[in-house]
Formats: sequence, structure tokens, C-alpha cells
Amino acid sequence: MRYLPLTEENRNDMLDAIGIEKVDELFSDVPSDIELNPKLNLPNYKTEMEVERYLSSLADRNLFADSTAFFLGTGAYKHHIPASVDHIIQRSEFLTSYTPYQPEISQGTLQYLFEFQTQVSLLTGMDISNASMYDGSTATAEAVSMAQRITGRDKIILSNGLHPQYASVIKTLLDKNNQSLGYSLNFSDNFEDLREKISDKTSCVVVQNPDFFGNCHDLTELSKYVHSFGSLLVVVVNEVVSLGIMKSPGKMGADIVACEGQSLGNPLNFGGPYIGLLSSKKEFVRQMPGRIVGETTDIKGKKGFVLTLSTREQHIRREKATSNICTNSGLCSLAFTVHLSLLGEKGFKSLSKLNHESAIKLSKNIEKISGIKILNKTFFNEFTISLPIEAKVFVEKMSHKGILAGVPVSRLEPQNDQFKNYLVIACTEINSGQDFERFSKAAEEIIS
Amino acid sequence: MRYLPLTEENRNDMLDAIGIEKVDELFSDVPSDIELNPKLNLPNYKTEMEVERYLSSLADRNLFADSTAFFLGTGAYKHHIPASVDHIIQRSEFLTSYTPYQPEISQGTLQYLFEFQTQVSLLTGMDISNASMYDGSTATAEAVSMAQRITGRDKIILSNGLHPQYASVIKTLLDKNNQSLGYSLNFSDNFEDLREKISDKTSCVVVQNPDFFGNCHDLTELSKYVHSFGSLLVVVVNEVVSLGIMKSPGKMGADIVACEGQSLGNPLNFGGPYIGLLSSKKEFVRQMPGRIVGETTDIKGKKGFVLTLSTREQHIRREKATSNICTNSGLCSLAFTVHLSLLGEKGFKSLSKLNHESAIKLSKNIEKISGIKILNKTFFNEFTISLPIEAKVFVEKMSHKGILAGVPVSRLEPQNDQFKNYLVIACTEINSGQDFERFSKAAEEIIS
Amino acid sequence: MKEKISHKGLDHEEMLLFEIGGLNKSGVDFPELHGYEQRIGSSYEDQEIGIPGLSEPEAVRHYVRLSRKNYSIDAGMYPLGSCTMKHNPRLNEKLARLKGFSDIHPLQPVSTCQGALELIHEISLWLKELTGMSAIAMSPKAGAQGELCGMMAIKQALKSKGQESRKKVLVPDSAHGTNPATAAFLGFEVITIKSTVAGRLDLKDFKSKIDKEFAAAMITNPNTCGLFEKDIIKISEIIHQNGGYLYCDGANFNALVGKIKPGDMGIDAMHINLHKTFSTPHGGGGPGSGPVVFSDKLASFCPAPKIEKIGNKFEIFEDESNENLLESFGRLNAFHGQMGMYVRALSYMLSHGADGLRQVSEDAVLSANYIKSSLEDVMSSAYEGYCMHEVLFNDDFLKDTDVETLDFAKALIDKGYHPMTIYFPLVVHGALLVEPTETESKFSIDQFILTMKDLVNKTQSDSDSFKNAPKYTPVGRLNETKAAREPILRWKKEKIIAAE
Amino acid sequence: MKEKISHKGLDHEEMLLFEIGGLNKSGVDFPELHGYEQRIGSSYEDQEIGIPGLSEPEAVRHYVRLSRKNYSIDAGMYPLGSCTMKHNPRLNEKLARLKGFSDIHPLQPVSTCQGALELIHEISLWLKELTGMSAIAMSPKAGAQGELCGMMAIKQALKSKGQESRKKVLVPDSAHGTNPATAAFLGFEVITIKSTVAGRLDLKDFKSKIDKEFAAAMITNPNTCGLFEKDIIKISEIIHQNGGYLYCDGANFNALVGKIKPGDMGIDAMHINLHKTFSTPHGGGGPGSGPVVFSDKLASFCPAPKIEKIGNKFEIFEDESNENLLESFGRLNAFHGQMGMYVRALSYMLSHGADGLRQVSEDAVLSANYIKSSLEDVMSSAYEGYCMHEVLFNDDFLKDTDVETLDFAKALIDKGYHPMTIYFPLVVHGALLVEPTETESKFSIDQFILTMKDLVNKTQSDSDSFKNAPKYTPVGRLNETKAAREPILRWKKEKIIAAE
Ligand SMILES: Cc1ncc(COP(=O)(O)O)c(C=O)c1O
Ligand SMILES: Cc1ncc(COP(=O)(O)O)c(C=O)c1O
Repeated sequence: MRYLPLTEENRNDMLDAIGIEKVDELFSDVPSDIELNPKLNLPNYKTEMEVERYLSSLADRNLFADSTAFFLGTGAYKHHIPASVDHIIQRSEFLTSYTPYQPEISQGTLQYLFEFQTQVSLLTGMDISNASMYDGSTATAEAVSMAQRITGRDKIILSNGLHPQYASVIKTLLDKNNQSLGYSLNFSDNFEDLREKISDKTSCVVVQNPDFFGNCHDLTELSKYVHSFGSLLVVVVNEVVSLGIMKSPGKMGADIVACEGQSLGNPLNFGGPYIGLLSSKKEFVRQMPGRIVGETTDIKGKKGFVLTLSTREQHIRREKATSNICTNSGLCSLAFTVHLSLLGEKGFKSLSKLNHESAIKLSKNIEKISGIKILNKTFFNEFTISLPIEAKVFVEKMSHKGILAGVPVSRLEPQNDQFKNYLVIACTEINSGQDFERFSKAAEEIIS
Repeated sequence: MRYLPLTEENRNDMLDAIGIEKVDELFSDVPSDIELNPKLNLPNYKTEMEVERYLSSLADRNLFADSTAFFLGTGAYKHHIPASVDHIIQRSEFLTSYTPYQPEISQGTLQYLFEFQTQVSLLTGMDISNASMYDGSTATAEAVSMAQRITGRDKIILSNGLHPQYASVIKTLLDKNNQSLGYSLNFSDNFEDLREKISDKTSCVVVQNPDFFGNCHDLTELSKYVHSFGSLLVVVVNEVVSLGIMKSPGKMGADIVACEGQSLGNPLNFGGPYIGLLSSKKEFVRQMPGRIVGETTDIKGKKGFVLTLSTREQHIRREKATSNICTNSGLCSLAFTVHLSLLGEKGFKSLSKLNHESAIKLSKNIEKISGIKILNKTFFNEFTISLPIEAKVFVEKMSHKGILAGVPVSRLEPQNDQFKNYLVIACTEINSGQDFERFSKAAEEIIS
Repeated sequence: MKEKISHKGLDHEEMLLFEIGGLNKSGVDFPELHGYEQRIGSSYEDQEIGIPGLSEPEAVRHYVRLSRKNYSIDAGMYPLGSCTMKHNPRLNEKLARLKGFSDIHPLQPVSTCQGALELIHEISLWLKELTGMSAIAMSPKAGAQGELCGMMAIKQALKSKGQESRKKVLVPDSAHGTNPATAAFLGFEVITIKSTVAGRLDLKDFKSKIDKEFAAAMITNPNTCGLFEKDIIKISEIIHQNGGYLYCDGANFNALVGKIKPGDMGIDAMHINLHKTFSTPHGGGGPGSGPVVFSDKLASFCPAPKIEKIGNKFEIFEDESNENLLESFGRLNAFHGQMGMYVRALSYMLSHGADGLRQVSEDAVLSANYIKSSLEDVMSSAYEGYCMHEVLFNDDFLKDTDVETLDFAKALIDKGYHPMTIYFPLVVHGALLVEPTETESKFSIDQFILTMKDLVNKTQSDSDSFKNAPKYTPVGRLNETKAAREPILRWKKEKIIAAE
Repeated sequence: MKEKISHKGLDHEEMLLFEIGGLNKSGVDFPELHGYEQRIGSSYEDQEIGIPGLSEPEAVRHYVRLSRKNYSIDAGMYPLGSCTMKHNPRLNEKLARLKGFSDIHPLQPVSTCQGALELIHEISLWLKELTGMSAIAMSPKAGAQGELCGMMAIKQALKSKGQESRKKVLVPDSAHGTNPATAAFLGFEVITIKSTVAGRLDLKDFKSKIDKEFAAAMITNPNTCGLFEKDIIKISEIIHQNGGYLYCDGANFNALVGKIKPGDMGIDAMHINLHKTFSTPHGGGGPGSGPVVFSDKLASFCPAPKIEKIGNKFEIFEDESNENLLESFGRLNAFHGQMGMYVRALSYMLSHGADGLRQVSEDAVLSANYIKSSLEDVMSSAYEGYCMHEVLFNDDFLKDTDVETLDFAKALIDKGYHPMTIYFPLVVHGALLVEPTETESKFSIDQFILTMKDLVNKTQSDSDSFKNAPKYTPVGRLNETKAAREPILRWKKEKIIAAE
């Protein structure tokens, strides 16, 4: 077997050295009620070529973004990833190392994580950040959990523009007393509803920006209001590229920020692996979940980096830890930081503007299609349209024309009829004028 | 521009330091008859995404082997390359280093080349090998040139089973006195013709094995005969995989062996880059062209490797060098050696046998097609068939059915009518029974 | 003019991105903008963020230099116990990058991603067959989230029976930190169970702690001492007799894969770390994937999403209001889990096949025992008898020296090895947990053994060299206390110390 | 039991493949064989070859460890004069691996590879426009083969005029070794031309050596001293007046690309190293690609194959009997040249565009002059005035020290730099030829300058450290004399020394 270095001869020598005859003797602690060497209803080994052909045949049955005119978003965005990103993350020393527990031989990982933490803090406008979470949704849940610990309060209020699956995750994991989280997905979220629900029992208010439908919000006023109850404002960012030309959550008064970082460096991957970013004000650092890298010096006074503040973590604090997270999104954070370093201020801002322009252009095209209405007043690179037919039917038909047209809101909220005809459409630097024309032409055919 | 690190500010600072105002002053040695900054009828910069899309669109217009049933050979073979090969050759330290002129910081390259030279010597059954040539055809020409220097004779005799383009290269470069090389492509080469032409003016006889048509030859007798004239036997191997189950050229008495090494580790690449292997008896080492790595020790007696015997080479010997070669096929030799190390004796033999079996299976299928005749008595993984229609027309029609059916001999020898209907078909471990059935079915349709 | 950085041969110092990058530098080109009027509204802002950029040549060099300061499996043996640092096949990396897997959106029409759904369905079948369990949740993003998933299902099952009062979760003292942390996160009360001198769960202590509030036990098998819990059948019987559930931490599945079916141990839920047993790369800390298999009893509580084959089509149930998810405990994360890891893991499984996977566990266990028997004389095995895929030493062999476990580990670094896991599990003093995995050659293991022996010898004669180790590394031993006392967690023009 | 290998931290010793591999080990699996009767005939043989194998984990480790003993552009500045060690964009690597380019056979029907032919056609257009020349041969596999190609065309042209008696090729003493070697290989008589004290071709010497047998001159411009041949127009006029041809070695095209068109210099043929100017990676020695552009005069003698656009189809003329190749001098290699390199180079050209390419030469020349002016005070410039893309020093600055150029280079290794080219060109004593290329940042160049200054300072105070350099490398200074005297050119169970 190509991955197993031991030869039969090696195995026999090793058995000899141990002083046994058969490897099964090593399994003698297994009680007899448990069958050793059970029959498995699975095939035997395959050659590399066979595996490659088989999995390629599965891959070939998926319609991939690059082969289409592509408009999907709602928490997962297709951006162009520079080729050097993938080269770097495939470096053996990054790909095949573990969590940097031995800092003296992990300075590569530790330094890029330190840089990553700084980049994330700058983007979100916050003081500090950790070394990544699984994804945006779990980062959001962890942010809420942090807020609960910090405030010593249980109650959570979710804005109605939060991604439905994010709301689900919070509900599943943190809705301790089965309270209502006051969540009901709603297009025009002017936060009135939300303001009404806040009380001095509220641990935090969770707002996504731009929201699930693509609307952009200035949260400056809201944050003041939330703070007046001693509650925290948790801001969720699904599309970090928006941070190039929007006020940062920090500037608007956020206490904790959770982002999905997939947009930078990470491909769509059918939903995972992605990367959660988590930032906060510095006074909350000891309630942060997950790994954090800090700067220090070695015995000779030379600068170096280590995992730090680990008394927050499960391997030290066990049941008293801030979270149970252990493995995080290491390599995805590398991809993120490499992509962002390549962009830099200048490139990141251009990218952000280009995304926005792309969406504006698409909106101008769509405005001309009679029967389709754009619902958003504001948007970054994503907006919601109302169709004259069911959005689900629409995207299915569009897909037959090689167009992946958007995410029907009903995909996520099938039980809610009001969204039946709503479609969320995203647009990034990958979309060209040709894509827009294809969209318009096909849409007109389908709805007419 | 993404690949240029200097900023405008940097440039100005550097101009200041030099003491000039404009970069054009640095070009003041360019005489005024030559236009500085000429207008170029070329587009300006493109983003990575634009370049990727454009070149992908060109790539998409080629029918690639993996998407077909594929049977082409004649000096370029499709084999399965383990994924780890490409990972290793993309290591920055291998990919972006130069020829190992500074051995202390090039031991990685030098050691693998030393291992490569050993592997090649073992495969060919020769004493020594160099660190690669451009490809099989130029390695063959260099072998002939070596033989001319060694024997002090000019005359060359090419066997009629030599690849026509190889014959062309030799003719172009080495046919000093416009002698006849006695070459005329011919299917049944029993060397009679060749034996007749040998004289004590002959520097070398060049024989390909398996020959261009796929026939396998035992050269033991021939080598003795050639040697009896004081001439050398140059053996050419187009398909190194054959060496797993054929007598090595060394065993059969070859003096110099030139191979195309593409079959191991290197993709088809539309013909290049490939890798020439060149081996010889050890007494000829000082007539070897190209780079050679040798073992030595450092000041502390530690083993290490260096480029050696460089007094053969152009950078030292200039017009008296054994060859003008400088850059060779470095990274291709890495791919070759990695692939061969992965295979090892066991894998290489299996690969060789599997190739042979694959060809036998195909031959059995083809034998059943009435109207098609297999010409070969012997073959390794390639043989020649005679069709009832023009081979060129046949392959064209087969290609419409997604089958790349072989190389028409007329592609290389269009002027020779006798080959009009001849098709050379290769078969490797990549071909499955399904391919064979597709071939038979389509062939039957086309010729009926 | 900046000061000179001092490199040494092939070892380059590398400054921070923030020290070498520039706000007007970039490694990405863009077309000209049109300059449309913005549509963002009042949250629009176009001010300096402060993120430096690098041209591509600079960026590649920055990260290549950093990479060279890392140890990796590819460069050397990495016997980090409990982490299963096996070789990561390159085929898997290649296949995970096929556009048909990497370039598809989680919410594109189901009709346009049938191959992806089939892949998830197929890996589910493999995992169920290998574990002998009847249901699976694929979505957990790592082992710890798998634990959450399993324990949530148990919580939900208890709730469905109106047994919310069952709040106690029994966890051995040798358990990995994620076990108690998970239970506590979900509001369970964590009760610690002692280990015996033989390194197994203390049955007496265990029984004594079961009462009416007993909800579940979280048992790791093989446990973190590298030993098989011989009493596992008895344990599961006791648990079930007392109305509780047995959660099994399957992080150590590499010792068992193909060799036994964990389902035969009477477990109710178990997570599997695809990034351990099934070779998806650790990537310096992640990403991982932690699918959870379930017994019949818990099957209906599985989280969304659920993928099923209906006729010859694959369906995905992702909305919790769906009739197939009525009893589901909810959702653990957005979308459908770690597709990129599934591709790699399935590629690994197919490559090995049933025969190869059995060989994996046999070789892993054989190698660990070979190390144990080779080093037993000079070091101190924590426990008697055969171990499973990892071998645990305590620090008795260092008793009469000045060398501590940490020093020993650091000295091993100087010899070219990544240290074993140290000070874990907590039940053994100065623990050294060695997991060679099945992808080390005998030659490599023999070299490791020789080195260990040499080092042990040196502890008597030259303890100073241990205290000063490592000395051949890019930095010397780092001051972790200082890092925690004065946390500098990001670069700033003027340094800040967080959280004073 | 084998003896212990001593690693040091991240630096691993690595034995030879032949010492660690095994004849029954393999990193590739195969299906079972059928056992057909062999069809090879009497040359069939199934005996041991002696090639050891490695499982994939072992192989990856072997090569990763070896790689870590190499210096590379990616890890540091590589100012190797005449080699143009610029950054190799990763996009190019990605695109060269598209199956539509990498997985196509050179002899598949022309109708099935139109995209490939179009690509070759397009890169031809770029190169012709950039050089201002009218014809091109794409097939040469590297610079040296490009030289062969150009000189063969000249030979053929002379033959076509019945001037076979023109046998003399004039080559400056500063020329790269491939120039005289090429001319000699083709049977020309090589006549060496002196350089002036200003580092240019000595016009007087040049004129004096032209006679009736004069065939061609091979001139490098910018020349290997890093200087522009100011008299190039005069030179070409003299050549043409005397019935000869001007071959230009274009290895240094990086100084000129986009800035001037070499065609304006009156040249007849010039090779271009795609692996220098157009960034295809050097790969530790190759592969390269050396297309040759031709003037009208030589166009018809181009070698096979030739790619042309006819209507909207692309055709390839590869057989020398083809009417389009009637005057062709023949064929230089099988198939159609270095497709893999064309993809990379075209990707590079498209990425830069006309504006970017001009910036390339400007930045390359600027950087070299910046180094020259920064180091002129402490080192000894070989020549006055501005240089082009590389700057040449002689060893005057080492005169009163014990340090030689070689020692200086080795000491630079210890400081983390790949040395410049040394002892070339031959016309300068103890030459040090520094080519920074345009892909070094100013920060990086400044660091290099500081290091050079430091080293120069040290030559006065501490010459011993130079003699002992390098000391921070995997091996110390190697005995090259021994290697050549007792050549060990391959592994054998018992070592052999070749060619006694
Ligand atoms: C025994 C054990 N359980 C659980 C975990 C947690 O797994 P993960 O890191 O994937 O969350 C680990 C990982 O180190 C482990 O070793
Ligand atoms: C000036 C000059 N000419 C010719 C060559 C030969 O080019 P190649 O190595 O591609 O054969 C070189 C390469 O080093 C060179 O520097």
C-alpha cells in the first residue's frame, strides 16, 4: 500500500522485537464480545488513478461557478484568489504541521497568525482578535456566548436581518432557557422592533451588516442605545470585502465582531472549510474563545511568538474554559492573510469598490427588466429582488441556461410564504458585463 | 504592477541616490539611431483573472488526453503521474533555484541529481550518466557527436527504425559532410541493410529499441558486429518504461545510450519540456556533454556533492567544449527521479508489465477487426497497424468520437506513400478495457 | 536607512508584514473603476484602514521564509500523541482542488450539485460501516464540535423523554479538555471519574457517581493513556441500565479502524476526527472535520443538514422545519460542513480500502508497541502491557536528574524531532505521549529510538544542555509567562499591551 | 542496527535514496496482472535492476528535506549575474498545468489542438513585436540551442549563396561560453575579439579580423559586462558591408525589453531566454526555452516546425519536405519545442503588457545602477558610467587582503545571500557580476548593500572568516578538485571511481 512504509519483513522484525508472533496479540485488551477483524462491506484498496477517476467523475456532475454566470452569495462569495495563495498554503511546512504547541519550531505559523490577528483587528476596527474560529456562524455563536459571560446575562436579541442559519446555530447552542430570541427574518429591518425588545436583561444584540438581504446599516445610533442598557453590540459581517468602503463595526461602536472570512483566500468549497473571524474590545480578551498568539522574547531577548492566554482554553481549564474549541481554521487563516497581504490597503479598497460597482451595474441592468423589482435602497455587493414567479423555479430554470442566479430566500425559509419570490443576488469582481447581459436575457425569457 | 515591488517613491529615491532625474538617462549609451521607448503594438497590463480566463479559453480549445480514449505514442507517452511528484517539483527551493553553481547552498539539487544519475545508469545498464539533456532527440544527437569525438570518425549509420524526427535532428546538426546517413524509414528492420553499410569509417550505428514502429530487438549480436569495426553502438530508447522487462541496452553491448525520459514524471505538454537521458561506458566520461554531479567532501570531511568534470563544458572550455549545452532539463529530471523513486524496482516492473499487458489486450481486440492488420511480431506497449483507409483520415474521424487513436506514420513521413495507411498505436497503464471497446467499435464503424 | 537584518546561510530572519509592506503596494492588479455614485448609504466610508500590501515577489518570499521556520510531518517524524500526525497524501490535495468540488456554492440548486451530495452520502456510508453505527451527522467542523453534536443529541433525547433533570456527565480525569468543556458548555454538570493505576477508568468510582441525575458518560477509547478500555462493554451496560448514554471520543480511532467496529462497544455517539484518522492535513491548527456517528437511539436527533438518496437523486434536508428533521436538535453551523475535508478523507478511504485500513491500525499499534518495548528499559512506561497506537511514559526516568519533561522535549527538538505530547494526559506525572502513526518507516522509528536512548543517557551526564535547549532553532526557548502577563496580541505602530 | 544520523533542529541530514529505499517498497499501487504471455521476443528480460523504492510518506520526506538544503529566489535575493533570477509568478505555474496544455500530445490531429497552436502563434507575435524582427523559430529548447538555431540559419544562408568558404565567426572575449562552443560545434572557426578598457568590443581589433572568410559575429548586447555596446550600429554596418551576419546573444534582453527594439540594432538573429527575461522558472538548471527571432534575410531558413495562421485555422508545418520549409535548415529537436514554457511566458507577457514590460527593463536597470552607485566607493567597479541591468565589479577592492573573489562569495552565503556570478566575464580580474532584477524591493536591495559594505569592511579586519566560509550551510566548502580527480558519479554498493 503506497502510504504504508512498513514491509512484511519490517513487521516481522518488529513483532520479534516485541516478542510476539501476531499483531492481533497487541489487541488482546479488546474483550471477546467485540469482534476482531470484522468483515467490512467495503471494497479493497484502489490505485491512485482509480481514485482520481472516480472522484473526478463525481466532481464532473457538479455545475461549478467558473463554468457559469454566477450570482450566489448569502454568506459564501466567489472571489478571484491569486494563484500564489494556493502555492503558499501548500508549502509542506504550513500544510503538514500541527497547532504551534512547540513555538521554537513553529515561528512560521505563529508569526503569520500574529499578522493575521492584526489584519483582522484593523479590518473590523477592533482592538484584538483571536487566531480564527470554524466559520462565521460559529464565530457568531461564540461572540454571543462571550457576551453572556461578560454581562452575566442570558438574554439574546437577534436582528431580523441575520442570516437564518446563523440564527439557527445560536438558537441551537445558546438559547439556554428556550427564550424567544425575537428573531423573525424580515426584509426592512430598521431596528424598531429590536429597540423595543432591549432591556437590562439583554446580554447582547446581534446585527448583521450588510444584512442577509444586502441592506447596509449605520449602527452608530443603535450601539449607543444598546450600551445604554449595559448590553453589548455584536456585529456580524458575512462579506468582509465590504469593509473596504464601509464604516468598520468598531467605529460604529461594536463590542464584539464576528465575520465569515471565506471571501479572502478561500474558495467556495460547497460551504466548508471556511474561516470565522472574532474580534473584540481589549477588555474582553480573557473571555475570548480559541487560540491567541502573542509576542514575547526568548532567553536571549530575541523577539518571538507563542500561543498565549491559554488559561482561557479547554486544554488548561477544562470545564471552566471559555469554549470547547480546539482545532480551528489554521490553513484557511493562512489563505486569508496571504490574500490580504497581497491586496494591501490599495488592493483591498479597489476590490471593495469593484465589487460595489459590479453590483451597481447589475442592478442597473435588472432595473430594466419589467416584472423584477429590486427591493434594496442600499447594498454593497448583494441585493434582493422580487420576481413575478417563485424564486426556486426561477433559479432552476436559469441553471439550465448555465446561470447560477442567486439564492432564493425560500431555500432558507421555506415555511415563510412572504419570501417565495425573493431572490438574493450577489455580484463580485468576477462578474463581467457579459454575465449581466446573460442574466437579463435569460431572466426575461423565463419570466415572460 | 503586481510583480514589481518598486513604488514610484522608491524609484525617485533611487534616481536621487544615483544623481539623475530620469531613468532614461541610464540608457544614454543607446545610440540615437535606435528609438528609445518605441511604440509597441501590444496591449497594456492585464489582471490575473483576465490572463487566466484568456489562456483557459485557449486551453479549452484543445482535446486533452484525459477526456478521450487515448492511444498516442511515438516518443511521447501518457502515463499516470503520482500527485506527489507535482507537489515536490513545485517546492520553491527546487522550482526557483538556478543551476547548482554554489554547492554549499544547492545540496538538495545536487543530491537528487546524483541519485538521478545512478537511477539512469541502472535503468540503461550503463556505468555513468549525466544530469540530463533537453530531450531524447537532442540526447541522441549528442550521443552521436560523442561517438564522433571518441572514434575520431565522421560517418554515422542510422537504423531504419529510428524515429524520423530524431533522424532529422542528427542530419541537421551532425551530417558534416552531407554524407548519406543511410536512413530510410522502414518497417521490418532486421539490420541487414545496416550491417552492410558499416565500415571502419563508421563512428557509430544508431538503433532505436523498441523501434519507431514498436518492434523489439535483441541487439546483442549487432553490438558485437559493430564493435568489430571499431565503431560504437548508440542505443535510443523512446519509452523508458520498456526497460522494466527488456534487456538493458548496456547488457546488449551499447556504448552510449540516449533516452527520452518523459514517460516518468513528465506530462505530455504538447511535446516539451521533456528530458533527455544520456549514459555511457565510464571510459567515455570525458566526452560526455552537459552537467555531471560528483561526490566529494567538505573541509571537515563531510560528504557532499558538486558539479564536476566541468573542463568538458562550454563555460570553461568555450570552443573546445564537448557541447554547447548549458541550461538542461533540471526540473524534469527531478520529476523523473521522484516518480522512479516512488515506483522503485517493484513498482517499475509492475508498471512495465502492466503496459505490456495493456498493449497485448488491445492487440487482441484489434485482431478481431476485419480489415485491420497488426504488423508487429514483437512489441512492448506500442505497435503498428495497417488500415484499409488512410491513417490520417482514420484518426481525424476517430477524434470526432473522442478517441485519439494513434500517430499516422504519414504525419512524419508524408512523402512516402507506402506508409499512408500505417498507424502507430500506444497503450499504457491508463488504458482500460472500456477504451479498447470504444476503439474497436468506432474503428469498425469508420472502416466499414 | 533601516538597520541590517542578520541572516545565517539558508536561515533568513523575517520582519513583520507591517514592517516590510506598504499601503501603496499591492500584489493584485485591478481594472480601472467607473466611479459610480455609491449605493451604500450613510455607512459608506473610504478612509485608511492601515493594511500594508506586498507585491507578489515580496509576499511569496515573506511566507516562504516564515514556512522555513516550521517543523512539519513532511520534514520529519512528528510523534505528537493524541494528534495522529500521519502522512497527508498529495492525491487528496489535488482532488480537493477539482473545480467540481472547490468551486461550487453550498446553496446552488440541488440539481446542480448531485456529485457533491453523492460524495457526502458515500463518505457517510464508509464511516457508518467502519464504525458499525446506524446514523451520522457530517456537519461538525472538528472534534470538539463533534462532541457538541453528540452531547446535544443526548440532551435532546433526554428532553424528548422529559428527563431534563439528568444533568450529570461523567468524564474520566484522563479525558481530553474538550470533553469537560463541551459538557459544561451545554449546561451539564461535569463529574470527574478517577483512573486506576492501570490507566483505565475506575469502575468503582464510576458506579459510585451514577445517580438519578446521570445523563451520560464521555469515554475515550482507546483512552488518552493509549490503552484500550477493557471494561468498555461493562461500562456501556452500566450506563444503559442507568438510563444514560455513552458518548465515545473517537479521536483515537486510528488504533481501531478496520480492526473493530466501535458500534460493538455499545456506544451511542462518537465523533471521528477526519483530520486524524483519515489524513486530512492539520494545516498548522486546522481546518478539521468531526463527523458523529449515532446509535439507533439517537439517530432521529441528528442536526440539520441531512443528505439522503431518494431514488437515484440525492436530497439535502437543511431547514429544521422539514419533516425529516422534526426531532433534530437543530443546527451547528451554516451550510453543510467541511466538503474540502470530505473529499480528502474519502480519497484516503478509497485508496486504502477495507484491507488497507485494517493495515493502518495494525501498523500504528505495532509501531507504538515497538517503541514501547525498545524504550521501556531506559525510560519509564506509565503502564504495563501492550499499548494501542500511542505509548505513554511518565517522568520517573528523569527523577534523579535536573531534567524535566519540558526540557527533555526541547532537547529532542535539537535532535531534529518534533516532541511527543507532554504533560497530557494529566493523570500521569510529567507525561510523554508518543504516537508514531503507521506512516513512519522502521528506519525512521529506529533512528528515533536511538536518539531517545542517547538523550536519556545524557540526562545523567549533561543536564545543562537540556535546560538550554533548543539551541539550533530560529529562536531559543520562549518566555511564555511574559507573553501571558503582558499580552501583545497584535502589531501597532506603538506597541500596546492588551487587557491590563 | 544502523548508526544514528545527527539532525540539528529544523536541519535534517538526509541519506541517499539508495541507502533508505528498498527493492520491495513502493509508493505506487497497481492492479493485479493477468499474466499474458510476453510479446517482446528475445529481448525480454525480467531480472533485478536495482532501483530502490520509497512509500509516498518516505518519498515526500526525502525530497522535502533535500529541498530545504537549497537556496531559492523565493527565499532570498539571488543576484546571479547573467542569469536574470527574477520572481516566477505562480499564475504561470497554474496555467501551464491546465490539462488543455499539459495533457495534449504533440502529434494529435491538428484539428484537436487549435488552442495550443494559437498560443504558440500569439507568443510568436509578441516576441516579434518586442524585438522588432520579422520571423521567429520557437522550437529551441534553451539559449544554447537558440544559438545553434541562429548560427545554423546563417550557415544555411551562406550555403544558399555558395559561400561555404566563409568559416570565421568573430566572438568577443567577454562572450558567454555557449557562443564559441556553438560556433565551433557547427564547424565554424572561432576568432576571439578583444574588449576595450571600457568593456566594449574593440572595434579596431574587430575590423582587423574581418576577411573573406568572415561569416558572422556573435555579439551580446547588453554585453556580459553589463554594458550597452554603443557601437552596435557601426558594428552591424561593418558586418553587413563585409557580407557577414550579426548574431545577437539576447540572454540580457531583460535590460531592453519594451525599451528598445533589438531589430533597430541591425541584427540578423537573436535568441531570447524565456527562462530569463520572461520569468519561466530555472528549476535548478532547466528546462528553458530559447526562441530565435530573425531578420528578413534569414527568415526563410527557419527550422521546422513552423506554425501559421491560414484563414481562421492554425497549421503546423513540420515535415521538411513541406513547401513552406524548402529553404529550412532542418530540425533541432523532435516535436514543437517547449509548450510548457510558452504558456508561462505568454502569461507573463499578458500580465505585464506593453507598459509593464517597459517598466521591467527600467526597474532592472535602475536597480543595478542603484547598487553600482551605492557600492562604488567601497568596491571597485570594473567600468565607468552607467551599467545596464547588471553591474560588474573586479577584485581590486580585495587587493591588499587575503580574500579572493571566491572567498567573498562564500562569505556572502553565510550572510543569507546567493552570491553574484563570479569569475565571469573572463575579461575582468576576479569578476563579481551582480544582477538584482526588477523583482527585488528597495528594502531588499538596501539590505544587500548594507551587507556588502559590512563584508567589504571585514575583508580588512578578519580575512580568516572568509577563508572558512560558508559555515552556516548544510555542508562546508566542498573539495571540487577531489571531485574531478576521483570522480564518483553514481552510487554503487561499493563505490566506484569513474574514468580512471
Ligand atoms: C482525545 C481528543 N479528543 C478531542 C479532541 C478535539 O478534536 P478537535 O481538535 O478536532 O476539536 C482531540 C484533539 O486534539 C483529542 O486528542
Ligand atoms: C549571455 C548568455 N548567453 C547564453 C546563455 C545560454 O543560455 P542557456 O543556458 O539557456 O542555454 C546564457 C545562460 O547562462 C548567458 O548568460
